[in-house]
Amino acid sequence: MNSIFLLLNLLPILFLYQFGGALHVSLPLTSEFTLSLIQTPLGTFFAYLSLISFLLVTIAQKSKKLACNYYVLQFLLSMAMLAIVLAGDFITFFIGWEIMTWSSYFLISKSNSIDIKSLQKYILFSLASAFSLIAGIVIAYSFAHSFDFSVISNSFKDMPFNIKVALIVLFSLSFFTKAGVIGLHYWVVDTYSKAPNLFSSILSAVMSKMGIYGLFLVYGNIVGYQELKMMFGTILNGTDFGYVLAWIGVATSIIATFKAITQDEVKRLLAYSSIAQLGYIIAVIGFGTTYGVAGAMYHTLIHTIIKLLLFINVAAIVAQTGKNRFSQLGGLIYRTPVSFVMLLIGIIGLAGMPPLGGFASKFMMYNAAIDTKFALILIGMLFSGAASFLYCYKLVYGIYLGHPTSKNLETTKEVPISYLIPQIILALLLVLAGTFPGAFIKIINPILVEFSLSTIPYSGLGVMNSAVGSFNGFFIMSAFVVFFVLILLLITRIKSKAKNNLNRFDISYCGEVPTQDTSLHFGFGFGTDLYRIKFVNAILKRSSSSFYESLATQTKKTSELFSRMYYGNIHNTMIIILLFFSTLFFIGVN
Amino acid sequence: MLDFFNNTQTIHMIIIIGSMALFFIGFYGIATQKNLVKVLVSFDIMESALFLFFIGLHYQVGLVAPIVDKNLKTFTSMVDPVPQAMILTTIVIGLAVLALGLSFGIEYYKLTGRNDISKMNELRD
Amino acid sequence: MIFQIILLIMLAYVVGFIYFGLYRNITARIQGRYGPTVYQSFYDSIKLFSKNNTVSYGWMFYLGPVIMATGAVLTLVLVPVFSDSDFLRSVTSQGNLFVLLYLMVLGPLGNALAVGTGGNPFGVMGVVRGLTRLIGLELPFYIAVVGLIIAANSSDIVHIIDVQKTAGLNIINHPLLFIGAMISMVGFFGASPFDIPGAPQEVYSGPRTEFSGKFLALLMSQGSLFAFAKLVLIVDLFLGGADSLVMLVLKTFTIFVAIIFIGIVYGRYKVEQAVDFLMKLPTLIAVLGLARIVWFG
Amino acid sequence: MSLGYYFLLPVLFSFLTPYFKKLGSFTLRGSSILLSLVLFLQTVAYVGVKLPQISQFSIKPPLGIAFILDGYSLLFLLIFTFSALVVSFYMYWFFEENSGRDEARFYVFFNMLIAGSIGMILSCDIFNLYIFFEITGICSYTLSAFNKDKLGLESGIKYLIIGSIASIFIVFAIMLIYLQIGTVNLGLIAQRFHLIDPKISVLIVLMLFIGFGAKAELFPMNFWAPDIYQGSISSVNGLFSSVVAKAYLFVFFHLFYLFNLGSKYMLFVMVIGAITFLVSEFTALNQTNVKRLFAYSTLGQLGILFMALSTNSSQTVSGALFHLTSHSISKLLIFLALGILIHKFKSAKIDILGNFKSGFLTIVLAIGFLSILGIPPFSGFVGKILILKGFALSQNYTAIAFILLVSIVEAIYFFRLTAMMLDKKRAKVTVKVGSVNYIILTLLAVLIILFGVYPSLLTHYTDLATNALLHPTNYLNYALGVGL
Repeated sequence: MNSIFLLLNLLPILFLYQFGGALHVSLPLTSEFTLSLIQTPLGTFFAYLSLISFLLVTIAQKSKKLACNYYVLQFLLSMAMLAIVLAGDFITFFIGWEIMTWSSYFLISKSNSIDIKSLQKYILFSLASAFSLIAGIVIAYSFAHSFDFSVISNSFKDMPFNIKVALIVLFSLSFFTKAGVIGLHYWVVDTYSKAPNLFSSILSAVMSKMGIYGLFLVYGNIVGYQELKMMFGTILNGTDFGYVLAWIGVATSIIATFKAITQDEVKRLLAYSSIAQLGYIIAVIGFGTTYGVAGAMYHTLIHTIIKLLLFINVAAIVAQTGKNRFSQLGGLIYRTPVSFVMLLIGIIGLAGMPPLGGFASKFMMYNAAIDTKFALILIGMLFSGAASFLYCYKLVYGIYLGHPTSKNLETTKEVPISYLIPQIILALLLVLAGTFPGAFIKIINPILVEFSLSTIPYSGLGVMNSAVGSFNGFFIMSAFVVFFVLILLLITRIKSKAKNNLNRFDISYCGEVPTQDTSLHFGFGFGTDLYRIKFVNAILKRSSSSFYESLATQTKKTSELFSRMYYGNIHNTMIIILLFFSTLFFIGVN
Repeated sequence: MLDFFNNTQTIHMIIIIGSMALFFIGFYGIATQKNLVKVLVSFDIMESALFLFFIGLHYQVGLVAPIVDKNLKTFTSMVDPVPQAMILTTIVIGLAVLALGLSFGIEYYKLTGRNDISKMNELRD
Repeated sequence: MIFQIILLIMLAYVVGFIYFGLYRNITARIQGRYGPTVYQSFYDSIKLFSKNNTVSYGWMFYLGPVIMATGAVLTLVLVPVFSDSDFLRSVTSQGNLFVLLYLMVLGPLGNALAVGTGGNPFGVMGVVRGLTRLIGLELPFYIAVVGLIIAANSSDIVHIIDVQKTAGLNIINHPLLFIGAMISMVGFFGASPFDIPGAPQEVYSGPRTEFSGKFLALLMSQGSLFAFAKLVLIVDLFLGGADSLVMLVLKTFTIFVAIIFIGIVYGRYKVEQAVDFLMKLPTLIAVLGLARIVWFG
Repeated sequence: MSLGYYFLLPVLFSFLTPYFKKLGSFTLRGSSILLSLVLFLQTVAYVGVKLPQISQFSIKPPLGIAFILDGYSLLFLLIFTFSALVVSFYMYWFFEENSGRDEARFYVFFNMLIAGSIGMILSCDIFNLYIFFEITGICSYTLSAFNKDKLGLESGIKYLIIGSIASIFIVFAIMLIYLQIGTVNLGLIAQRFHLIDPKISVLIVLMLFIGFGAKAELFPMNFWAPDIYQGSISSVNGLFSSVVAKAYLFVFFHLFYLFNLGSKYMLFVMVIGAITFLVSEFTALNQTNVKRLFAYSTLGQLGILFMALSTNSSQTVSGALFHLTSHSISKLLIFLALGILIHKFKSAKIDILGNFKSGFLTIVLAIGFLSILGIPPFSGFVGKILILKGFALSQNYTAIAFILLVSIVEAIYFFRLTAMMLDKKRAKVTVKVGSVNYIILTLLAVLIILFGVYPSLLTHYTDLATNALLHPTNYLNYALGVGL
């Protein structure tokens, strides 16, 4: 079963490759709707991103005994995403969007740990997103009289200003919900953490990117960055619009980072981290400059790689140990060394350290902020980046380092090879992205042309150019490797005896001797004391849940109020009908 | 005096007043009565008022019933037959509904011992 | 180039250790003690290289210090040491200020991994304290750096140095940024009041608890390299760099002494106090400096 | 073939039912299937024929009575006969499972219900329309009381009382019309309606509105509707939802556009529809009985349809008719599938949806839910987007926002049910679906998907229907007997 769907997932990639940018299909649905697929550089980028992610996840699913319908739904989901990114009109886009919504809903429901409340959260937010989208679509239609992207884009300039704003707000809300902007992220964490473990990787790595794709589509293609600038005016070297969006993104990033640090469940941490990383992308996506777009695009790519890697890694560990909390894991480094290295590469990328790809994308975004002189935005991003080191370390420490928390962790075997293959591929990609950041310039330039922005100069595979400085990824990577090897050689040459691999109970423990069931996994829960810092406390104690809970309560109360009318007294019903008639009669006659 | 009553206008006025009165008696009945049988009777009263109203307004002094016999040679001096046909049909329907309602009522009374429509509220959530 | 790199490492090694010795010496004098000789740390490191290490926790424990040292060396070679010479210019032009900012964290990550492998509670405590402190500590420094980059419109350090030649030193042009950066530097050098991770009295040197022998020696050596690199960076950014060895030593020493004197008179903050403090006054100062550049620059 | 057969055949079969019963239950059930099949095939035979078609009985209209089939009624005829076919197949299974029920009684009224509903949509004479209205009414009272228990009888009585009120209003309206214009022919009424004194005309319109609105389950007059659904068996629920309510709705808008009331009463009907939609969807959230729940859902969808059909714009009306068709199919599917579950669990509590185990039922129910919510690629989506598009073209953004917002409320309970079906933690009882049901449910699900992915199949007919509804010139000519 797995192999069949592996091949099936490979087909669209080959298909896309075969067309090589010339795909243009249109299929009349009714006299009014036409489904059309057009391959733009932007769409192609996201198409490859999602298809390859699906392929890798399918490889990882080899070792799981999954039913046929699971694979079918997953394939449907990948096709829906393909429809989204290749859509040439809003109807195709919306159909893809909704199929994505429900097929992912059914996939999430296949998890063992899911409950109705989380499922409801997921689907209601997704539908709210979709309805906001469709509202925007039909409003655009009412002016353009077409669903076609190019037609709407052409007639956008002639719309009244309030309609333009309404359209931008509606579309943004829809895509923000999918990407999990703070305030609209209420569904994200529960869903990511309770979905099937491998599917969480799709949710975080690919599905949230559909929101990003939508934002690119609307800001870059439908509205156009030039038009945004004309509509809202400029501040410093960027647009007002971009500035507001940047603050939304930075707030998302900072808040989610601190929330991530305090989590105990591994996947919840990753979910918050995902929100935070998408916050960066949203922060720079509205700049409307070459480097803003490039930074957002590059970070999209890098975040996809990293989150796939991390979620697959965690899924493998959860499958292998049956534990999903930091307080239940620990000390797996020498039991599952390959997984450890993969996770390590993942978190180095996530923290954005050189020489891996994570740095290159962050560099691009920071440069975009300097380019537009949005200094505080940049500070916010740097600050959230610094705080993200905490959860990165928590991730690697809580799972792999320290001491095992239970007996059976000590006998854990390395995870199955099917989990490792995609991780190794992704880790290699991450290393390559850091070593040859210049390659990305080649990918991004056609997209920049599509958005009618200036392109980035290309000077070699290893060099990442930007407006305010450049760096040579290849040099840094090789210098790192060379120094590392040299120092390693140096240190191994120095002979010194060491007592290897101490017993884990061989530590000082306040003068007491730890017993077999004493947990020696210290510090896995760090970050929970951050509330003592006033600023962080202000973030942590606030939650959007109270708002949504009260909304739910209000809805329920309204429902009870209305249902009190339907209490089945036919006599009163008759009287109401007669009264209604009389009232209308008097109103009508007068 | 009789002439006064033999006037179409007067007859119509009396019929309108009478049928309206009857109608509102029925109206009052369905608004206040909770006994199923009384409600059904009220409906019937309302319907009867309508029939009376309709037939009555189509009667004009000097016209004969629309029955073809040897006295009736032309179609000019007879009452419009359509309302009568309609009312006949409606009466039949009303009767059917009344019978059905009563049969439901009886069955319901047999099962529960109640015929108060405002207490028929077992169908609820 | 390779020769120059070796030269630079040796220079940094020596200067770094001497500064560290001076630091211990000056601290002792202020506290009314004699203290060790200036060269004591240097001797210590040489000695430790030949000692047995008492414990090991496997390969990650082994690699951690190596990663840390790699990070320090890489940082060192990417910072332009001399302003007007071509010394290692081909190397430093491969990176920029952002690369340095992030490289400075790579080393501590390696260390944290090794410490985590050991699982010693004091070690982990130290790492966690360090990471928590980082939330606040980096902030004024980041703001200062961002301000300078925006002022020079380049993240290339050489360019920032060059700008200072015509427009005057950054310490004079942007004093608020300098104050902010210096407060962060106090923490980067592990001086009071921000010496939280390795607080000797509380957490037994924190991250270094379990290290001994050649690992401790490696950690100490990279510490001195790293300290030198950071000093040079500050000199480059605010004091217009140094065109000769004498000027370099002079300028770095001035900065170093300033940091010691700031640090010596304060007691240690708790970690949350430190972050709270850093997020208020120093950040405010730096933001004011930044605002001046962005809006009135 | 004369249109009269639509009425004659069901009546004939109804009267023959006691004879069929003597021949055995198979003949009885088969006869109903045969009847529905014949009616359906007859309707299919009209597809592609030049419309409108007229069948006059003895005297030429406008004096005589006649049946007229135009595009608008053809669409409804297709829905009705198809629903009847599906339900008659379903009842075959139902009586197989529940032997000993009074089958003959069901089939008599079932056949007559079809006759009445079809009569209502074909009749071009308002008094005839009233008679069919009453026939439909009496049959639905009896069918809702098919379970001769307390609940069934209660629902029958309630339905009867409401029906009586509605019929009094309609009779009154017809009488007023006759008094004013002196005719019952729809064509003539339409021609002369503007001649009526405005005050009387308001009264007539109001009475028709109350009469048909109460039956079509509009807001302040629909407090009885959920009770009726709860008290009757689920196949009858399906019929009520997809045939009976739609027939009243048909008449409502047929008269609405024939009498050209659009300009004057559009906003009023739209607001009433919107309130119906809002109140029903919110009320549905709070239900624990599936039948009541889907009754509210039906009310809500009728609310949307009233909103959209009253707009007088061909785009929106066409969308609404598409939505109506898709809703009929989906609701039929849902009620029939629920019938299987209710039969299995002997309960209509909402929990039964969480406690059954059957992949097939889960899939078809999910398809039904998604379709009603208007999610692609199912047929409900096309209807909803066409409606929204229509509103957008008339720049009625309030309606768009309203429909979308309330749809989220609708989604809450639909997805709660879906989540219950998918919830693995509940105790599950395997439910076997018989082959008959398997076929009809698959057929309905396939139709939902088919209309969703290839809407042109249906848009052709909805466009025809819209044209016939909004521009009834041809209809009027035929009704007036011009050129016959």
